[in-house]
Amino acid sequence: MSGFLHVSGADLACVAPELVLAGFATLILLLDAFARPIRAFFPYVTLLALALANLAGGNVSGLFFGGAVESSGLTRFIELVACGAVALAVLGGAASLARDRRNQGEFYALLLFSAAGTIVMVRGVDLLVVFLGLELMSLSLYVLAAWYRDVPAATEAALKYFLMGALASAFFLYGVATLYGRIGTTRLTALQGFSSSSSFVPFDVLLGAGLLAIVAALSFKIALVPFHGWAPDVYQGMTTPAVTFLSTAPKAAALIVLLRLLHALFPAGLSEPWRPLFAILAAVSILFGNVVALSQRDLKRMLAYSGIAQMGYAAIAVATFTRDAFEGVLVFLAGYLVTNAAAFLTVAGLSGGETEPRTLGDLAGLGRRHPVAASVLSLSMLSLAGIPPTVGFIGKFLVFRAAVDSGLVGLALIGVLGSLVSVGYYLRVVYVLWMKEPVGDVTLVPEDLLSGAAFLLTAALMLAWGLFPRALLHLARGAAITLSGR
Amino acid sequence: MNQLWLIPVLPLAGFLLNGLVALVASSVRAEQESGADHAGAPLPYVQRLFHGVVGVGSVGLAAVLSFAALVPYAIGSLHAPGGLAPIVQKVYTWMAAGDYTVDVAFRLDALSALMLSFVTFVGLLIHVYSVGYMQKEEGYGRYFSFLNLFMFAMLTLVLADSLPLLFVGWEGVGLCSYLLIGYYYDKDFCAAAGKKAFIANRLGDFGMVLGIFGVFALFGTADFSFVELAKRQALSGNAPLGVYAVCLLLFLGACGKSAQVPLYVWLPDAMAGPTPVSALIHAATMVTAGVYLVARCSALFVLAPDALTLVAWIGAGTAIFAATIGLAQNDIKKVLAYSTVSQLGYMFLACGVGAFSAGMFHVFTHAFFKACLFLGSGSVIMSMHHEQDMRKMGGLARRIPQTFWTMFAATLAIAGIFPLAGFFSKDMILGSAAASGHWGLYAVGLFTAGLTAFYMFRLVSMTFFGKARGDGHAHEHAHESPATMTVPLWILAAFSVVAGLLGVPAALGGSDRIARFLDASVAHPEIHEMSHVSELVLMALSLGVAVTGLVWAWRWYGKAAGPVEAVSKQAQAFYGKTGALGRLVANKWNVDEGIEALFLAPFRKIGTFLWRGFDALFIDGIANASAFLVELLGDLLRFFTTGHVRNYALAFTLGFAALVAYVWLT
Amino acid sequence: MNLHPLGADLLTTLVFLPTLGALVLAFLPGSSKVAAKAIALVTSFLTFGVSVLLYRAFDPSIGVPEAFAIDRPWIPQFGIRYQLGMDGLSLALVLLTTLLTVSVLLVSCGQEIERIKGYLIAFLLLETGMLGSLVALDTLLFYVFWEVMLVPMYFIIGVWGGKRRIYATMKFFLFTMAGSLLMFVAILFTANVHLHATGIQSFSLADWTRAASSGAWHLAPATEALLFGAFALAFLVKVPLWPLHTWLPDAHVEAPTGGSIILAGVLLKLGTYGLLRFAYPLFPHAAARYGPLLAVLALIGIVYGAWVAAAQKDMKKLVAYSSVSHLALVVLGIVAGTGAALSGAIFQMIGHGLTTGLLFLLVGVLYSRRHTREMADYGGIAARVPVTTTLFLIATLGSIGLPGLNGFIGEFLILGGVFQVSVVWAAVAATGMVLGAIYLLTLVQKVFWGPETVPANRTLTDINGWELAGAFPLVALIVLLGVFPRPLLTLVEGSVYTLQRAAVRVAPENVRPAAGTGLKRPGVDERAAPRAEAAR
Amino acid sequence: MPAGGGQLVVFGFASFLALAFALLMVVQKTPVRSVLSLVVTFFGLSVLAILLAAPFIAALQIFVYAGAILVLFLFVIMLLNLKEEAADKDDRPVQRTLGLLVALALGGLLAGATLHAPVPPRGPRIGAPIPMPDEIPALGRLLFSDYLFAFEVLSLLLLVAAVGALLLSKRRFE
Amino acid sequence: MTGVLPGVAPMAVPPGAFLVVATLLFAIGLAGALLKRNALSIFLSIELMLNAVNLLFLTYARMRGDLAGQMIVFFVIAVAAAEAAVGLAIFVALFRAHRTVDVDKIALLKW
Repeated sequence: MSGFLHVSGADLACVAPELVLAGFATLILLLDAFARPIRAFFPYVTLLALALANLAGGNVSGLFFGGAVESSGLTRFIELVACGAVALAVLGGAASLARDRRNQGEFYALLLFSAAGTIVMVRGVDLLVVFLGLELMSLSLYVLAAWYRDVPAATEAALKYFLMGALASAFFLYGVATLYGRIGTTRLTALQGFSSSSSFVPFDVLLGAGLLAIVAALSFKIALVPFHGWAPDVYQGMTTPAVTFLSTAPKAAALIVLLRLLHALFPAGLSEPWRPLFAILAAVSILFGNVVALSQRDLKRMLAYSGIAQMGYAAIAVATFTRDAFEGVLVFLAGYLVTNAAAFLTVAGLSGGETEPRTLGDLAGLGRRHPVAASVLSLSMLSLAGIPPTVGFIGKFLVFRAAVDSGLVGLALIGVLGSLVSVGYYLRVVYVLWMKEPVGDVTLVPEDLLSGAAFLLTAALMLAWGLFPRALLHLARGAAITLSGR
Repeated sequence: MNQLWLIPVLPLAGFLLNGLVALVASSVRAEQESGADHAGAPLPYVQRLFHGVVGVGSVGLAAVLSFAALVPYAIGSLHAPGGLAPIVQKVYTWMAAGDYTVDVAFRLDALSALMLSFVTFVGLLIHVYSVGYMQKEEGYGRYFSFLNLFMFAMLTLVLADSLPLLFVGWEGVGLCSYLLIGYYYDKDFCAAAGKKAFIANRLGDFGMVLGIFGVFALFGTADFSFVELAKRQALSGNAPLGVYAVCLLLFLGACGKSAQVPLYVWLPDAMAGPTPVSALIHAATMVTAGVYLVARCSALFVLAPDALTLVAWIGAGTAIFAATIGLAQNDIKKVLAYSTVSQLGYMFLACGVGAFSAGMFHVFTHAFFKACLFLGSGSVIMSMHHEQDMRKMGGLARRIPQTFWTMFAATLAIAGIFPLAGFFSKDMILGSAAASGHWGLYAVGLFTAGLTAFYMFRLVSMTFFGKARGDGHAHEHAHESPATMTVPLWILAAFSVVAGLLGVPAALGGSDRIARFLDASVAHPEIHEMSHVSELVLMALSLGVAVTGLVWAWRWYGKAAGPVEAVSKQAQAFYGKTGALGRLVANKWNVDEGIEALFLAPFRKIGTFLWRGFDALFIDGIANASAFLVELLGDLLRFFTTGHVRNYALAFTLGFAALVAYVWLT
Repeated sequence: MNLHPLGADLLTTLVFLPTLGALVLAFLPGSSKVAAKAIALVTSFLTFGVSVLLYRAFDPSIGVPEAFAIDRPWIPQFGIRYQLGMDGLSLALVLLTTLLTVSVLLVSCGQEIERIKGYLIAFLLLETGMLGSLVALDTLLFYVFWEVMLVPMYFIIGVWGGKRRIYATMKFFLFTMAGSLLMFVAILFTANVHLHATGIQSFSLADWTRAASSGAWHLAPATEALLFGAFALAFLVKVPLWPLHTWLPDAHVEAPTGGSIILAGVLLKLGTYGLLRFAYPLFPHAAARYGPLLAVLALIGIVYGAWVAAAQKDMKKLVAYSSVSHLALVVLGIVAGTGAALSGAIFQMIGHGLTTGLLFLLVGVLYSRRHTREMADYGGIAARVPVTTTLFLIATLGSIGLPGLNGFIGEFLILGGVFQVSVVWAAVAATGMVLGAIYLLTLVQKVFWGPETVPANRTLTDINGWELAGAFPLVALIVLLGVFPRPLLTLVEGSVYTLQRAAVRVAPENVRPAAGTGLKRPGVDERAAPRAEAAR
Repeated sequence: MPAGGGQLVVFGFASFLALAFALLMVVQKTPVRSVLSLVVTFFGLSVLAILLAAPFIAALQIFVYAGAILVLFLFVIMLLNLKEEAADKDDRPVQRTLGLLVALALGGLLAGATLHAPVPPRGPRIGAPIPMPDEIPALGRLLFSDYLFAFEVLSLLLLVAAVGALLLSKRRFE
Repeated sequence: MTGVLPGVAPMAVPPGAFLVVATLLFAIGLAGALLKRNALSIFLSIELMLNAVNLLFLTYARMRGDLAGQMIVFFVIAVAAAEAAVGLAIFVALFRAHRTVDVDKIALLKW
């Protein structure tokens, strides 16, 4: 119990990244209100904010604010992921937003807030803080979903995302309440104590239901079958730069929180009903996502379903629940961030603005006109398919390896089967890019400096992490240790 | 002469030289003719000269070398008791892997010396003959390069010291016959005939290869030292069954190469090639390789008597079978072809009864008179402006006397008239057949001798006697061939007269040199000697049969006169006398048709079925179907995303409920 | 053990030189075709040069792939190493690969190809993939290269292919992927087994083989069978063994000339290479138990492939099916496992690469002029294209195993080796000789001989300089290897001996004192002989 | 605060009120009525809150929920002048039945589970003990010590909400 | 769950009763969320669910004599307010774009 209104410098250092992000977000809001002409610079301001946030992070470690939040390898990881996601979203999206005259400051502010929320979510050791982070992240995203609020599709996406999100929040809270009632605390650290301590609560149905309520809520964020319904619609209706963020960082955060909670409850590893349960979730998501993605022609919907499948792979790690698995899934998530962002870069650049759907056909012959963009997109498709030497392969390798090592060979086989199916639609994109004659003249918005940088950055990361994964693995191992306590 | 390898390599060099020049020339010509019609104009004189010189020269040198090698050896071994030891020269190790080590080594012993002698000699003559015969051909250079390649392969075959190396020559000659039969590649039937020849040979080689491995397995080596091992019955683990199998497999190879039933079918078609080729490859040398192989492995064959008997009967069967077909052919070269098949049958008959030296002797004599006959027929055909149908000939004796006389001599020789070459060799075969107590084989052989005499004299009569038939024009311009062709004819004719004297039997006061000479290198199972009297009786008998054949043919065809119809009426008469059998014979017993119907057609049908049916429908069916099903599943499942947020909420809740239920129930 | 003063990184150079070239091409400004071709050619020649250097420096007495070894940590967290090395087997295939790439690039210089820059880049990357998988000794590294190969080939077929190229390339990709993904799981599983058995986390082939041959893994027969199955499947799809072969004809027919050459010349061989390098040494018991099954499939494949080939009307399809038949023979040799059979199998891998590569090259020459592969559209063109005809004939004869050409050596040794194991197998396999003659000679007859029926062929032009330059080395080798096969045989005998030793415990009768194969050389004996004795 | 028996009565009445009007809210077709019936439910809830020794929360319940949020709802409903839901029958029988079933099932299951669950052990206590009758100072202290960070995050949350609401309800872009 | 934890002031009404009421309210809210067609009504139902959860928190807090529960409820109410603001704004925008807030009529994005 920390003192009244007592905040130490360490406390601030711990949450410095959030402070920086929130501060800059507010700054941008003010600038947008009073110095509209400099809108063109908001992307750069945002990037600056992200850079500073990263510099500010990771200087202290341990529990702060009276044990409500922590700073650790894990938070370091999510800081990088969240900021990276925003960065890529901004880099890739600035041009198209400017073209549509939708580059108001709020966009960047909300992205930054959302990133802050994402970080808080993982930083929170108290489930209440986690919930608040979750809400901060979600609220911003609800608004961003309706960014093109005059476009019916956008508002519909916002509606669906919002209603489902609210429902999920209710379930989340129900779960927290139950945990609180049965165990008496909302602190993960304290939970960790409970199962070992003499006052062990027999894991009755109520507690199980409570935990499951939280699992359901988080699975909704992660978009695992059957909690995935919103994803395709929202991806399709939401403005692409925002999707770039939505499809990566929040999922990562939710997954990490899930792992933390489970590890707090089952430090000795998942017990009987839980492991198969997550295995089933993973398997269903992998198969459903891949199979349905196969029948999609709208790029963003396809990517949504592919995302569902990808998160299924990540869920394998939840079922495996060893340190290697944690490590693997973190690498997988980092890779997924870069790869997915790379995919959305081109999609965002496609002409037609947010009012038109982006279909596979729009890519026809892009390989001739924009070889760089097409190459990067192809690369990201290969990475998503898990073909070496891309980071996608490394991620899958680590996850599968962990699964096989802990005897989940069947799950690995299902995953493999899924990737075989996935090759079908990932390569279809490549085929359209390079081997199909263009129908209309679909072009990208002029590749400005930012998006060019984004293309090169993502490509470089996909390959570099695929060829020399040591650094990434090091980061992930640091985070995994926080997660598994070992 | 300690450089045996030079003998085959010289023609090889010739082949490379001729081949490259011919290739360059033809590609230049192709450039010029691009788009235009393809005019088969003869080559410029200089190039022709080059090819001729290189072609003939290389073979000539090889011949000189080989005689320089074999004459001393022959004389030496005739005087040395038990003959000289074979000369073996290793050049380099060809391949060595696992238990298989094969050297490139050449061997000169009685057997190969005998072969060498007539292969190089006849080969040289035919090269010379070709210079004249092919001069108007566009493919002159190609022709000579192939011919040289053939000489290389044949000499390798003869001189090889191991079965694998022999197999190199074996397949090499097969290739050359393929190429040379298909020499007129722009004619469909030539190309087809060449392919047929190669494939039939391959069928034999299938057995040959396995046989070679069998020898490896039996003796641990496949160079001809295994013959000695076999003589000493030094099998690694006495395996009679293995021996039978190996013998039969090797004999299968021999059948393919030497056109024995049932693999003989390719030889008649092989006549599609230029006539000198038929003479050299398909009469004198290559086709006798099978006999050579059996003789070479005789020590092995005698370990499997039953196998030998089979060989004998196959030979006899082929002999009479082919002879019957020969009776009714009207294409002059076809007659000779079938006669060749029949004569080869004789040779195997000889081997089969254990008289390997007799078989080789017949190979030797046959080379001369059959080569002579073919070259003669070539001369006839050329004078008739490429007319091969005997029904359109007749009365050519006066037009082309040299050709006539040489061919007439050869005919008598092959018919086995005393004292020409054929008489002695054939008599030696029949004699040993009788001596070995195979009276059935003897009878067949005897009857075949009669048939031979008949169809050969039929050929001569229809071609040279009587009045000219067909269009007079051809006859007006029928003229004798140039010296490059007639000289070889005369030489060969001479040899067909005297070659037999090498093997005058003791009964006639001779000393049967050939047998003694070969004894060194072929096995000779115990055949109890017959009394000279009975030998003489048998000779008289066979002579009588031959003469009968001649007379008969003369009675039917000798006075053949008048236009084509008359003769064809005579042919009809022949059929009338022989009835349906005759027609069947004239149709070559419908063997080709049978093969087509029984094997080739089903082969093609099944192949197509496997492709369109099994591959395309079944395997790809499964693959494509599964892909399609997954797509379909996707198209169905996507409708779970109804677009109605309430459904999503419901799914969410149901999912939650399901999870709870799962945890509750477990 | 690094044998030679030549830098330890020679292999790295070998593998990544083509990538370097590809990068240079990729960033080459402008669209100067000449410059692109020049760069690609130079790169491939340099790579070939490196491989020749390796050959010169190689000591054939080495039976295990440790020549020019490189061993560095790659992902140390999981014991994955950047481990390269060579033995005769891989060296032979490396030489083949670099040579064929040179030919392909030469040919492509002589023909009109659109978007040639990408074409060249794809081939260079492909070369890296192939070389990498040939020298990689860490199973995961191998898998990486193995998969990397797929992508450029996917593009080559998909972008520069024929009418049904998309179907073909997807089929190729999915068939191969299906196999290799299973292998991927198997690799992970094996690594886990190794970890539990030895406590060492390693993907290194050397460690695995040692453990496997010392029986340290204590695998249950069923498990070993499954693992072997997964590995074998991945490789047999690539080979391809009946009934997994149906992707090959499509891929071949649709692929551009260069693609077909590389596909038939190298990619298929990687399947058999994988069998020899991984599947057999790692799971000898299962290999021995299921050998007969493989043999039966191989025998079916030999006859079946040839038989279907005889029914083809499309030149490329015919050659493709002939590959099915020939590779099945190679697999049979591997299964037989005797010294001769193995040497023959390896020899045949090289030989088939040369002959079939040449065949596809020449078909490509015709195709580039007439844009049809139907035999019926040709006929009687021998007089128009004498040189092409001659080369084609040589390739054909080499392919049907005419003595004196390379095809015979491989066939002869394989059949001989198989004969020692089972006469029946040998007999059935030998029918391939006959059938081969049937369909290939039919091909020659229909295309080059007979009367000139199609008027369009009257303007057919003969093979041009570039193409000839690409074809010549192949022809030369076809003849040379036929007449002097020893260098190649000695190059691989060390590997062969090792392979036999790996199989000794399973089938002792398969190993006889290799007569006169020069294995008495101390280099091998000191390492091999004692164990071989112990095994008996 | 009434004694034990009285408490029971109050509890019964309040909870009945809450449940009944909650049901009413669900079955109501007109949004306005739904909102109003929810107001009643909230009053009931605040009474229960008082019974649970949380008068401050009870007050909040009235002020924030009934007072602010629901009024906001009403305002929006008026703004969009939503009549009662379209007269046509609900065209989604599956959704209806399944939804009803799963809601009932879950309700029953969870309620049952709650009843059967044993009283948990004390376990760790994170907050301060509840001082009765006046807990507000304690709450305040807690809010600005342990929950300080949460409080800050909450402020951000409200800022975002404000910005978002402003943004979304603006008609034009500039 | 009947009764409070040891060392906590006893309750006249067994906490179990409160919990059941809360759970039922949660279920009712859920039913509303699933059955209503008007976006606002759905959101309204969800608000009810939140309140049910609040009641749970309060009850548990009382059972344990632990103030944290009430603290959490305080936050939840605030969050609910924030959500309401954003949500209603979204509905307004939605209505402007679609002229309806009937979720069954809004399905441009599907499959």
